[in-house]
Amino acid sequence: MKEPVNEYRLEMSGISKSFGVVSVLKDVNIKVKHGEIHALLGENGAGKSTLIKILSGVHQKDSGKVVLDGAEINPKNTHEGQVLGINVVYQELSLVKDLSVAENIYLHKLGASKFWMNWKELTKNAQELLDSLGFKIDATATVRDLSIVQKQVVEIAKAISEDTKVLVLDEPTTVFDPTDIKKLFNNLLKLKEKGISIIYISHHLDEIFKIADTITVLRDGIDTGSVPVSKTDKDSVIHLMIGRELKDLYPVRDLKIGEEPIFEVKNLAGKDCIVHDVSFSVKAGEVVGIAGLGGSGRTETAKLIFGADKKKSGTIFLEGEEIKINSPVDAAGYQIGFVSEDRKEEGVFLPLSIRRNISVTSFGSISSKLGFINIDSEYKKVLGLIEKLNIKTPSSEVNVKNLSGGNQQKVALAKWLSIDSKVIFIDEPTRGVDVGAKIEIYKLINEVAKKGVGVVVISSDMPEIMGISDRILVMHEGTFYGELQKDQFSEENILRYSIGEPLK
Amino acid sequence: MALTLKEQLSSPSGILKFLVKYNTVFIFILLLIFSALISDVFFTSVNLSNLLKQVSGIGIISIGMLIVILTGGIDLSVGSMVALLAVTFAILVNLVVLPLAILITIAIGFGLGSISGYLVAYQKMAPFVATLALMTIARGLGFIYSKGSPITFKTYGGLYMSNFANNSTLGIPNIALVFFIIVIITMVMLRYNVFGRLIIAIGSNEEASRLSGIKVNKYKFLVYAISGALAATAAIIVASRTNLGSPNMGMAWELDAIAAVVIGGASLNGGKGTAINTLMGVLILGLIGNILNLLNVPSYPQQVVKGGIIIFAVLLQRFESK
Amino acid sequence: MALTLKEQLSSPSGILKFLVKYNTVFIFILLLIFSALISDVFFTSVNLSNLLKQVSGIGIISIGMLIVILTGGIDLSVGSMVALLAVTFAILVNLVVLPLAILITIAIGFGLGSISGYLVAYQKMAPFVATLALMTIARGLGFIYSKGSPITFKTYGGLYMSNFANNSTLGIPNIALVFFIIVIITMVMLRYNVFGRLIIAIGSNEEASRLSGIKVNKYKFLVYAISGALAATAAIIVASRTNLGSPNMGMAWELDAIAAVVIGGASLNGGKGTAINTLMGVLILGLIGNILNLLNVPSYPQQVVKGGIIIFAVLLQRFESK
Amino acid sequence: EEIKTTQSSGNDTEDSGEIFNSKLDLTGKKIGYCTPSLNAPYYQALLQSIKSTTEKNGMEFISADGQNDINKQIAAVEDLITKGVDALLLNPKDPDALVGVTKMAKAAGIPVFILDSSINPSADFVTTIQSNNLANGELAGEWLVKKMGNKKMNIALLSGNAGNPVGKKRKQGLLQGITEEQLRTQGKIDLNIKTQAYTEWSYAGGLQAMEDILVAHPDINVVITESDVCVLGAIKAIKQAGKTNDILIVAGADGQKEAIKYIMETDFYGCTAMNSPVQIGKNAVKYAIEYINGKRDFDKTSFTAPLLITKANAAKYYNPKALF
Ligand SMILES: Nc1ncnc2c1ncn2[C@@H]1O[C@H](COP(=O)(O)OP(=O)(O)OP(=O)(O)O)[C@@H](O)[C@H]1O
Ligand SMILES: Nc1ncnc2c1ncn2[C@@H]1O[C@H](COP(=O)(O)OP(=O)(O)OP(=O)(O)O)[C@@H](O)[C@H]1O
Ligand SMILES: O[C@@H]1[C@H](O)[C@H](O)CO[C@H]1O
Ligand SMILES: [Mg+2]
Ligand SMILES: [Mg+2]
Repeated sequence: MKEPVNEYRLEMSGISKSFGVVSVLKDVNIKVKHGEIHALLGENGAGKSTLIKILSGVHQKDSGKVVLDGAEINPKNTHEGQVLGINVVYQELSLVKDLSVAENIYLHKLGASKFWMNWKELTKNAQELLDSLGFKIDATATVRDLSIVQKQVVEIAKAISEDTKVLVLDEPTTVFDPTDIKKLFNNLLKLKEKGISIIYISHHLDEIFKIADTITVLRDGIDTGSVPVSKTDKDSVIHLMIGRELKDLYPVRDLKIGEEPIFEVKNLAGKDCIVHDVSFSVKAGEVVGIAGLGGSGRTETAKLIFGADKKKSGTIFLEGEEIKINSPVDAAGYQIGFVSEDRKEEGVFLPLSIRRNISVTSFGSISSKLGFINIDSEYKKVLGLIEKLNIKTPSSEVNVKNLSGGNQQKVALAKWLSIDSKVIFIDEPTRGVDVGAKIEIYKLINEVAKKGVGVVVISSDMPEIMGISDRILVMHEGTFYGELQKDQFSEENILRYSIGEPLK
Repeated sequence: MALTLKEQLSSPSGILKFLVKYNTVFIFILLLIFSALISDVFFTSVNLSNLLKQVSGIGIISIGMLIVILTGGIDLSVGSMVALLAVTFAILVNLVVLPLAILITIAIGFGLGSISGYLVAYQKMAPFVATLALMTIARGLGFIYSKGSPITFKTYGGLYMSNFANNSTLGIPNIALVFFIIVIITMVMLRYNVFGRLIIAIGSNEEASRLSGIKVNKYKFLVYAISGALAATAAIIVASRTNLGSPNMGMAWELDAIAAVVIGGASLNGGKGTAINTLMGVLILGLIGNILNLLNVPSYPQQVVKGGIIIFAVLLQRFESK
Repeated sequence: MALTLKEQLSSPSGILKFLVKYNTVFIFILLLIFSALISDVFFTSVNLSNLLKQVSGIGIISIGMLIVILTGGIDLSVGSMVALLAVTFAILVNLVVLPLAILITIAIGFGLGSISGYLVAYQKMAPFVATLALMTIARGLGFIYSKGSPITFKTYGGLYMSNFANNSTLGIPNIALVFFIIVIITMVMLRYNVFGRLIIAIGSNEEASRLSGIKVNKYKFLVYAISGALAATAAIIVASRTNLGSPNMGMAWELDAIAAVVIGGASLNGGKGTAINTLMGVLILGLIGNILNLLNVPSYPQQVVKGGIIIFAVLLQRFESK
Repeated sequence: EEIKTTQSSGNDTEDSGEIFNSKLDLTGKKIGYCTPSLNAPYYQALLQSIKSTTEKNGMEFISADGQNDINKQIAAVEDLITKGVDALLLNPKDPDALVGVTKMAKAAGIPVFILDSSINPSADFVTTIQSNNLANGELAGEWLVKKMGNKKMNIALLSGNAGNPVGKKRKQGLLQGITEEQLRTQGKIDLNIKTQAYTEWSYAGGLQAMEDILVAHPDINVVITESDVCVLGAIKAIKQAGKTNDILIVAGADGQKEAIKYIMETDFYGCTAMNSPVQIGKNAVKYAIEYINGKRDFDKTSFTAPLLITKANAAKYYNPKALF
């Protein structure tokens, strides 16, 4: 490796940015060395993604300076950023669904390339790249047909397909299970060895302490300085982020769980998916966790139950009586709720305001017989939830697409957690949510359970699922391989069941 | 923290937002002023009342088109429906008492719209194809039932409707009042009624709506049925204005209606659009035709100028919303 | 790995995929067989060659429509463009040598399409409005240049074109050959050419395409320009078939073209659609008209039946793709 | 060019069939008719007349519709030829564009009769059967000048659709009638057409056009038109403006029953000229039968007689039950 001329590969200094009257970044500084993994942390809405987008050319800064390898740069668009060697995996998936995996990976090259497609070479290179990452994805598949995990992998492959100087990953692991995360980290370490500078954004502090060299914390658009990972610990980072100590991340589960199952599924199987022989029950007030590896069928199980996908067989009981669910409408009619893991496509209404998003599931309580909405009640309810979930926004009328990722997730949750349900399925409840807000969400889940609701939480986040569940079901290849009681909770046990092995 | 509507309006950025949201209103006012300046007869009450009468029919179907477009669909059948339903109304008005004739016509409109709605919502047909098929079918039926000739109103009920359609109340043509009432109901519905909220939600993210337990199919079905009922209302109005129902009515009106909705800033992808802006779109299109007629622009160049003004108006709108 | 057609067909799930992807082909074959059974003159070479001649003009603009729709746009101007460009070609063929007349006509088509392209790509106008404006303008210009009357071919060049347009090569009408060549070029382009892949990318996710450094505006501009050039080609063909250019040509063809593309399974949201399926859409629509004429169905009921068959064909397609 | 004229009989009866002499047995013979569109009552009436006459005479009737599109009409004729007919009656949407298919018909051994509209003389056809649009227009124009005398005329012209050749002929006729009569009786031409508007041959189109005209040109006192249909809707606007006493309507065609009724009952609808679809249809079938029977010496044009309908003779041509 050639000895670098400048100490820092990248220096961003005095960066400020406002959207209209909202000031998002104020005089932010960050410096990244060659071959460094630099963690960028902060609460939801602190300005992390915005800073990255300025670096890559999506947004233009209002003031400040960006220096790459000693030369000032000003990318006007992401293409210019790419040419300069800045590649980003954005927080929101942005793939072209009607093209193949291979084309997506090399999309930026297609734009610049000659006349004819070289399908053979394109596919070969893409497949080699994907294989080298250790994920099993067919490069000729159409992106539309991939799972969300696979899509995320394609995003990562896309970013490293080019020779890159600075690689930015904005919350790349929110849909990953522990094995996927391990694979990703191995890849990042390889890139680091090659001297590539990596900026890594995540709300999983464990990850950060595993992989990062340096940490920069943003708070309300102001940077609080950078520290080497070795010189700090989790608690002080949290303190920097939210300005206070965090005692217990997971609320104490001291509530009474009902005797009888409120909800029961027997021998469920899906028509066009891997789910088969799924049986389980949830008691009133119980929080049941579903763990498993990516692609094991957790999401599909929830969707089957909710009526979003077609069942092949299976019976469902609610409060002891058999019910038929053929569509989400039926499910909602039985007061069953479902929060999707894919908030952009299935969770929120991006072009609509926060108020209109949240109200969608709860018109019953705020409207008259003829469907006229009591706007005062609506505001009251929505403002209450914004406050309770600490959604960072200037008003309830802001369109959800202008919220930060974590705040969008809170909106998706608010929609379901605010109404009276009997059972609720939450798929990856805290995707992209900061530690502070996670607590609020866990509290809310707890409160909901306290009301006698049966809660089913699907999560790839090990500490999370162990922290909030009363019982964990572990999925393996489309069916539950085993069940863990509270005293059996451990990462090892979950992983063993996940890969289809008995406990030691 | 969150502001109420009033607070939002009173802040400077609130006014800006208001301007952006209703910029079509300003384009319309601009065109209005311009028209008044270049033609001395434009701003006479007779002409303004003519203008209102001329746009009411298309205006009413544009509102139906708006709610269909809000769900992300499209209804190409409305023009032909106007023809078929005008014929239907003319037949009925000569057969049964007026209120019944009106009722049955609107019911038939609702029923025909339901067919499109059924095909789109429950058979998952592309709205363009389903309503195109219905467009052909409705026009064909119109010709069949009328035997190709206009059917004239012959009864007292017909006479009553014809008087109603050509007279004014408080200076505003009655049929324009009907149109305005429909606009106001739609405005209220889209803002304050669950139905309106849900169709906007469906148009902005159908999958999320489905997973929110919204009866997506039911609402998609309903908007086409309502569009059909509004086409019936428009048909009654245009038939009454000419005293007859002809299978040639409403030719290509679907295009005008879509244009009005889109000029009113709605997105054909759904989820975006307001009744007031659609009203403006309707008035802008009507005004362009009217002023060119008043200025005696010959027909061939008139089409060219009309296209030019549409482009100009929409560019202006873009400029304002920047 | 990309499989060849043969490989795809040799695996059972491959066959299923193929069936789903090209289900429009099967609908067409079904209609073909059905038509041959109920009319004894249908499967005569004269009739088949008529059918091909009848659809070639609309077919060519449908291909232009397809590539516009793939980007998520729409081009309402094509019908009027055919009129204006047929007039243009008739004027030119009487003025300059034939190759030059063809070249200039296509160039003008490209230029007019560029105006829509410019408005959509660079001025961010809604495609529906921009091309609607151009539709009006083009029709108006057609009337102005022709003074409202058809312009007849008078020169040897015109005669040559007229012969070309009405004759066949190897049993296939020449103009159908032109159409087929355009279909094949488009097929190849959409699969093996960078331009083709990029317009699919844009229609599928415009924002993501932009973020990947694709010159989105350039490609959006280009598809409208190409659609214009194809409208010119269609205009030359239909003018040559009739020996004249008339401003009344191509009335409402835009609707037929969109219908053909959508019946061919394309999505109006962009990103989805193939040339072969569009070809099928064109043939299906043409065949319906042809067989109804042959079966002596009177005109009014014919429209009703036509609508019914469209619904039926599309439902069948849905059924197959399940 | 020789012109043959038959007497107009008007739109007398609903059932317009009439049996013609034929030496040959006509059963099994097919008459094909291609209409440019069916979007006008006139075309519908014409089709019905041909149909009932054909069937009355024991033949089979086949029709095809050009759907108001030159290319679709060509397709429709091609399909008729494919089906095989013994005579093809063609109402061409365009005088030049349909020339090709007449040749195609000839090659298939099918005689072509042009009706209602005209076709380029280079086409292969037996004869053209139509009303004399030019002469009819002239009669109406003359009548107008006679009626108005020296009074200053401010004229609005309501046309059908842009580029329609039949409309153009009638307009020429009207203007010729006016100017000729002025020259003859006043020795000068005072032609003051203040505006023209297209109505798309529709009631609603006429209504809207007239509303705008009355605003822009309040001094209009004469409306001339290419067809009754263009002005029937406009009357609403005139009534609405309270100008029925100030405006005189003169139509160059068609003798539609609603128009005749106005002529009988009011003073503002001055006259119209007979363009009887019933008569044209009957004649067309009659010529086709003659052709089938071996007659070949047809005149190139067979006009129905020019005929002006005014208050004086309106009652004679009024039939409330007529299709048109
Ligand atoms: N296009 C925009 N218009 C208006 N405000 C915006 C826009 N984009 C971001 N914001 C606001 O800027 C702030 C910072 O957002 P950003 O996405 O950078 O946060 P983040 O730190 O990445 O948060 P998260 O952890 O939730 O992803 C938020 O308050 C957000 O609402
Ligand atoms: N990482 C992966 N590797 C391979 N296949 C996968 C992967 N992720 C998803 N799949 C596919 O998705 C299907 C199950 O997806 P589902 O979304 O239900 O799983 P999950 O357990 O919820 O995982 P996650 O939501 O983390 O993707 C499987 O049939 C599998 O083909
Ligand atoms: O005279 C007729 C009618 O007026 C019709 O409406 C248009 O075409 C003409 O031939
Ligand atoms: Mg972010
Ligand atoms: Mg999942």
